Amino acid sequence: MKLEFMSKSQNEAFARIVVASFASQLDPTIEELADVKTAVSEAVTNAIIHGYDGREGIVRIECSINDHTIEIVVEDEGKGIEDIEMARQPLYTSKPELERSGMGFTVMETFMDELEIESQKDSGTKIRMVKRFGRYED
Amino acid sequence: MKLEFMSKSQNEAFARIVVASFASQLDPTIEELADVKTAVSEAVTNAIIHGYDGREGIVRIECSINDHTIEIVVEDEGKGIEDIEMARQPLYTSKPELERSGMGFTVMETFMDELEIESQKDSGTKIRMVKRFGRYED
Amino acid sequence: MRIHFETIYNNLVIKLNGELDHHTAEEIRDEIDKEIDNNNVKNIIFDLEDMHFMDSSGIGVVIGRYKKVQKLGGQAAVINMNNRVERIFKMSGLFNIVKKFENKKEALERL
Amino acid sequence: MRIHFETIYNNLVIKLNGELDHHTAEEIRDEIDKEIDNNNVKNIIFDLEDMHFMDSSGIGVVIGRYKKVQKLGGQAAVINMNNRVERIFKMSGLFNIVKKFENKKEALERL
Ligand SMILES: Nc1ncnc2c1ncn2[C@@H]1O[C@H](COP(=O)(O)OP(=O)(O)O)[C@@H](O)[C@H]1O
Ligand SMILES: Nc1ncnc2c1ncn2[C@@H]1O[C@H](COP(=O)(O)OP(=O)(O)O)[C@@H](O)[C@H]1O
Repeated sequence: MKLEFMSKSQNEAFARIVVASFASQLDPTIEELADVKTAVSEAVTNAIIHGYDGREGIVRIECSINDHTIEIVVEDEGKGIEDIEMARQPLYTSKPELERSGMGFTVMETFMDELEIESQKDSGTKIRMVKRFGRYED
Repeated sequence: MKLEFMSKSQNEAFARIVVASFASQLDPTIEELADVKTAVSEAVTNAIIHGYDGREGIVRIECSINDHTIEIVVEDEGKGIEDIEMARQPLYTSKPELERSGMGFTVMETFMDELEIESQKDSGTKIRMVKRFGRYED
Repeated sequence: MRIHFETIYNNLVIKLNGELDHHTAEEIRDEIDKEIDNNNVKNIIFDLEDMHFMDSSGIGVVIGRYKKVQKLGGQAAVINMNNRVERIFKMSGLFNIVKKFENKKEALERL
Repeated sequence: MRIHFETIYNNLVIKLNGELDHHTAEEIRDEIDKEIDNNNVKNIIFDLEDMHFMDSSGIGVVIGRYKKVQKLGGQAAVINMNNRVERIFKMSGLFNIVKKFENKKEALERL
């Protein structure tokens, strides 16, 4: 599944709904679904406020399902992250004036099983997350 | 908003949810939202069973909002419609053996304000529908 | 989509719960046919109270089942139908072959 | 997202209803600050019983309000919090500045 939408903050809730209804074919628990929604919300919010800095741009989401695993890629063509190591630190934020907590990446890491960040200054950011739905694990 | 997904019948419900949650920013009535969901369901079902004939393919949906109007385009790259005039006739279906009723286009026409069909044999079909949400009309 | 069956004499009440589209139609068609075959059913009554969505795929399901019971000398009816589904039934001429009743009691009395 | 305010002496109970993300955070921030300013509030209590979703934007909202009442010599608390939100609070160290109580009664007694 691929989804594209404008970088408006109303679309944060929309993105959560779309990914959650796509993921629901894997019959996740309510908790697992909430984990995915939270992580998507973080990545999409970052694209909107950091990537595009409030300007208009396009956010892309790609989801695929394999066995009991969902892979979610959230991409923007915004300003990119200069220091990914630093960005991943809990509590680090470049926008404290917007009351950002700097916990976005930490939340994604906690609620998903894998998190990869690819980013290039001035050309955009790509977040790849994977979650395995556990009730099928043996 | 743009959405792409595989031509699997489970995705009919997914497509309805996505379009409905996108449309909900226009604050439609429950009836209006159900109209849109029904029309989308028809167009997506047609792409899956007629366009791709059960084979795997990609269905694309594009939605845009303008004032109190939603425009929805549903596209496939399937086998196309040879005689659009005939296809639009109520009760006409090329697949009676699948218990199709031939009412899909009639439903779309009834529940939406505009319906346009573009199609080319062997290259695909594009359905464009428009709905104005009425409670704002003066 | 879930289905609940209830047989009352030779009437089969088919209560549909959920969304009836092309995907779920494929799931329930055979299930209904089996139930008709196994229970010596004459008439069928679709109870639509908990059907939250239906598109034109539902028309095909109803017509298909109607044809089946008609061959056995039976009739088809719908109960608890909302306005939206009624509109879809009307535009496809379904009321020429399927009777509409308010509720189960009325359907059982009049079929 | 809807907010319901209740002032009990100099305690402001802020009941959040809906989903708290970056979008809704922007909507409610000023509303809460105005309520604090206009009501001679000392302590604030976030009632999260009907908050169905929160991401890290919610942390910013809580810290921002905490800083505001702290300057006025007040405290911040949360009540009716579910496990998921508790996890987010924990990982960001929020419990160092915000007290957690089971319910409103307990919060009012102990603040
Ligand atoms: N999509 C993005 N584009 C550019 N910068 C980003 C993006 N996502 C995150 N960042 C940078 O990484 C930092 C940390 O992100 P995060 O942990 O989500 O915290 P927060 O969003 O609260 O600042 C951000 O402050 C920002 O500088
Ligand atoms: N996306 C499509 N690709 C190819 N053919 C189509 C498509 N959509 C509709 N058609 C043709 O138009 C006919 C009428 O469509 P419709 O009114 O929706 O009825 P039904 O789906 O019940 O057959 C179909 O039977 C099919 O032959």
